[in-house]
Amino acid sequence: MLAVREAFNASRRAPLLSALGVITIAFSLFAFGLFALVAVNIRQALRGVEERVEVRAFVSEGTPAEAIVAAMGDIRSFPEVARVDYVDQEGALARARRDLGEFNDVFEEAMLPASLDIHLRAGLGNPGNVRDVAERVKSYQFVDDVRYGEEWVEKLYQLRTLAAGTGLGLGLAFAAVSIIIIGATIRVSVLARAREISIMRLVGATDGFVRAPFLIDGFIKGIVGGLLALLMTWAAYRAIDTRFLDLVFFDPRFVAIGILCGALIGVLGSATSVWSHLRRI
Amino acid sequence: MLAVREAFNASRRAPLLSALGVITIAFSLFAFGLFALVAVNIRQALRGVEERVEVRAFVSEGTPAEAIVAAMGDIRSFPEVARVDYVDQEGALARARRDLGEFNDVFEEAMLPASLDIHLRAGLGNPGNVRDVAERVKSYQFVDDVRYGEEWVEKLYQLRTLAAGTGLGLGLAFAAVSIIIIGATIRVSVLARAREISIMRLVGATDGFVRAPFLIDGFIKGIVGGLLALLMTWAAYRAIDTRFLDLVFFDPRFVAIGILCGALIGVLGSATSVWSHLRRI
Amino acid sequence: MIRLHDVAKEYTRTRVALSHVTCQIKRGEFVFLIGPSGSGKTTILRLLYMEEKPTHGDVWVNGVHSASAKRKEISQLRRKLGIVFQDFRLLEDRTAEQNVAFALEVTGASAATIPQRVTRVLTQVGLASKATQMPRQLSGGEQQRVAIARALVNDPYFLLADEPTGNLDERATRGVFQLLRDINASGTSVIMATHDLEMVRRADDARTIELNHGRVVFDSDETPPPETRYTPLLGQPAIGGPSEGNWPAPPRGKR
Amino acid sequence: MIRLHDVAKEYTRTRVALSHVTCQIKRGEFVFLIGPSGSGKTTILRLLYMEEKPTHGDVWVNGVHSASAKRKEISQLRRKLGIVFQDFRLLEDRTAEQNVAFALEVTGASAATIPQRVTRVLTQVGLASKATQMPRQLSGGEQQRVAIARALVNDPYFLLADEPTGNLDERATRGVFQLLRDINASGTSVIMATHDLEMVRRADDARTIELNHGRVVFDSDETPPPETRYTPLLGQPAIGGPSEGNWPAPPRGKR
Ligand SMILES: Nc1ncnc2c1ncn2[C@@H]1O[C@H](COP(=O)(O)OP(=O)(O)OP(=O)(O)O)[C@@H](O)[C@H]1O
Ligand SMILES: Nc1ncnc2c1ncn2[C@@H]1O[C@H](COP(=O)(O)OP(=O)(O)OP(=O)(O)O)[C@@H](O)[C@H]1O
Ligand SMILES: [Mg+2]
Ligand SMILES: [Mg+2]
Repeated sequence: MLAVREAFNASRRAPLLSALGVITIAFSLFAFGLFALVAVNIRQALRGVEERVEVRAFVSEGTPAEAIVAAMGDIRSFPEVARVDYVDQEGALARARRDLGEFNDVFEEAMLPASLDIHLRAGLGNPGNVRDVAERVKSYQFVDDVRYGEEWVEKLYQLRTLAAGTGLGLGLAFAAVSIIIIGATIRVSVLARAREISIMRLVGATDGFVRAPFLIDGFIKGIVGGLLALLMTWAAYRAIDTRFLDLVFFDPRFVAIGILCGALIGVLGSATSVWSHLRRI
Repeated sequence: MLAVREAFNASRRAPLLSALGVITIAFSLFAFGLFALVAVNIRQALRGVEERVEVRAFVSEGTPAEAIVAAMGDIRSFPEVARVDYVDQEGALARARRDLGEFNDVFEEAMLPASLDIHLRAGLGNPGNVRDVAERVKSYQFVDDVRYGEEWVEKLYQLRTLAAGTGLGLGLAFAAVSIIIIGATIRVSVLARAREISIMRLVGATDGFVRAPFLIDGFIKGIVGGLLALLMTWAAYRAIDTRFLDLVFFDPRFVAIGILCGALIGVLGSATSVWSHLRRI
Repeated sequence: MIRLHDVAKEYTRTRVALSHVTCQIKRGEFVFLIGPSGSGKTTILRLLYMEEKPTHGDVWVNGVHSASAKRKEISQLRRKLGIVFQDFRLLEDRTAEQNVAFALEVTGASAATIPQRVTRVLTQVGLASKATQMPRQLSGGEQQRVAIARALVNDPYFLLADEPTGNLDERATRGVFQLLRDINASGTSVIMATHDLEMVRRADDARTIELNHGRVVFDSDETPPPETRYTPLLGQPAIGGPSEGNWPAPPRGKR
Repeated sequence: MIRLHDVAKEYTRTRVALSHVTCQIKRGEFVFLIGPSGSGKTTILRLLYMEEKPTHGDVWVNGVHSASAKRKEISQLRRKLGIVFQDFRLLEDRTAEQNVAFALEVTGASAATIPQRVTRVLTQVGLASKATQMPRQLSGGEQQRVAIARALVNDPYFLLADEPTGNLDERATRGVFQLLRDINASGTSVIMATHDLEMVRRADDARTIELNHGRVVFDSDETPPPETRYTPLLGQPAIGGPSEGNWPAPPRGKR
């Protein structure tokens, strides 16, 4: 009770320092949030692309329907395979027209072959698996040719790995910088109150009594900073999302964890700063 | 001289606050730099796409070469037009195969028409111009049809506008936040030295005498912060660039301006803080 | 009970603030600590409230031993002390009454009784009308009296007062002195560092310890005084006496 | 030349620190400012070095007029003053000698002569051996002497000293007083607020101005004293006189 009152008093007495602390936490988490948002959306986009990793087996003209149905059953039972679709000649033509608008006219004369389109399970679309499935499908007699964009799959996989790695690296760097700044901010606010703290100790205040208001203060600032960062990140998301890109936002659990991180940063920053200061007086 | 010595002394006496100031400037400019890097590269990418905005006029079979050459001369003189290429039937087939790898086989049977590919000047590829050029080209007798991906051009243009707007908005927001943080940091360091400043005034120091070390201090911190930010941005660029994306970095003039901005932020932040503080004592 | 045994305090190798100080102060005593500027008076008091530890020797205060005291114990000890600092050390961002109340809050005193105890002690030092002013809105003497009030408010076992009347006029000085006598009469030990030799001469029943260059050169409780060849300050006329060089020599450090 | 004309200073509506103060101090005078704690001595000095402006009336110091002085002029003025603050106001992050040197640096004194002038004045106050210590490594009296040295170092036209001997023992007090007499003899006006009535009584050739509740109640240069019905402090026995209530009444504010 007394400590909470003291915490509020301290903030009221040094509004500027308090604001600086909150802004720093908010800003750091915001920068972090923006990058997380980009990362989440790249992952989302890659997942969309990855879902489209498919092996297309062209079927000879005149293959009996039973053979194809049987093969589809077989293929469906491969552990890596999520779905198998049969696309007949008209379907192929329609799709070609849709995909390649500019060359619309070209396809009227052409007869595209029918195909089996095999979608792999999300997460199992790595190059090895794809090649594997392609080999096995090729062994069917009625399959003329198998296409799966060899290099493209390799590239995509590489991209995903690198994106994840880079994202993690950048994220950690940002987190580290945030914690340095926040630590320094709190350190400064402790130093600004160093005289007060030493006087408190001299008239008999225990370390706990001195520390409590700082911890509560840090906690409140962390929460407020976290909420501000959430607000800013959400505003940025809204600004981009509705206009021209389809983005996903964090799910609520992630948001809650983010705000708790803010609180944790606030409390830990305060605790270590006050702690190390008290050790020295 | 005295002021420079004082500036260094002040930093030495409060190493933590100084480090905080430098880190804040560096961090802010780094965040700014990252976004600028993304913006520059999006712009670069869009420029690549924009360069591909072309109007394709399909030429009737059997048109005499002189008519085509004359028309090309005409079209080249349109103010919006950058380049006109003639693509004959074999060229069209080769291009189609290259662009549409998966449908390789399809084109063997098809005969693609020859065309005039008209590239517009960079910056003049807006939907109105494109439509205009298309209309004019259509009036040649030997032109069967004109394609220019109506909706696609519109979309691209919209995208560019929105990307530029959003980038500018985000950039300004970041700059504002940076300046707030930097201002607050310097404000804190002035407050931390408030007693010293008031004593200096009391023993006869003029405002200028008190202010000079702060300004020099701010300038140095700004430069150092700017250099650090450049280093971090460059590291981020290298980390991404070599691995899997072809990025462009800022050109040297932009870098110089960035560092000067750091110095300016440092000096202005110091000046305003000290100024407003001196007004009040 | 306060006990110092062969205490030395060196701030740095060459800055010897105290050496070979041995003495004992019983509960209920009234002790003056005198000596020229820089002789170590403040240093002795800082050892007693354990802001500093001796570089040699031992200090016991109310059962707490300097060498083994934990931070918690030191806090507990200080709550039983009343301290008037030479430079006041008021909390700059609190009013006079909040400063005094703070010394009660840290002891966990019941919140209900605090305001009335604070008001009583501020009235005793003549500052009731300035209770809500901030330290920097008070004159030097007023700040000093807030510091005195803070030291008195928790009815301490020991009162350590470092030059508590340096910024007070004669009438206020008499008032503070009377207050210290009163609190001493009710059982509190008072240890007061002062330059006001008039006051010391007047209170002839009090014990006087004189320091010079960090050594005890006179203790009215001991006969003969530790360094018999030194002419104690108290023996000299107050002012206008023979001028034997205006300034004390710098303390001799171990070289 | 210092001239105050009908000066009043109200910190807030109800806190009247000075009222109706009129006086004039000529070049070369030695003036004691006395009066009980909170009577306005520091406030008068703050008006003279223009840290505060009067809420009513006018102050002229060395040609600078309180009502129209620009910041630059105030800085210029302060370089010609030597000020000893009641709370010392030393720069915490500089050594004793750097503190003293700073007062010379702001005047643009040639860098070559500074060290030697600083050493001389520190020797005068008996602190040559502590020149490189930080303020918080000095005893109260030593800090006070650094403050005095800083005020003396630039050979000021006027020396404003607020209780410059409050933390000094009698011998050091005599030393400082002698220094002030010497500098006064060389032409500097000295205005010294003090509680040390012994010193005032001893220097019977100096002028004495006594304040009470913010008014001038006695001025040894004027006869009869402005408020004739007041018994001046100087007339009373120094200590042990009849106890007419220990504390001065709080100043009457306008309600
Ligand atoms: N933190 C410190 N570091 C180095 N030397 C110090 C420190 N504190 C005090 N001293 C030195 O120790 C000596 C004794 O100081 P102390 O404060 O005990 O004197 P004092 O008797 O209280 O003097 P005064 O009457 O002037 O207050 C002085 O010479 C002083 O310079
Ligand atoms: N900044 C301020 N705000 C409000 N009141 C103030 C302020 N400064 C001083 N006072 C009041 O003005 C009165 C005169 O103060 P001043 O400091 O001039 O007294 P003084 O004569 O120097 O006393 P002392 O001998 O105790 O130093 C005091 O009652 C004080 O409380
Ligand atoms: Mg002392
Ligand atoms: Mg005063």
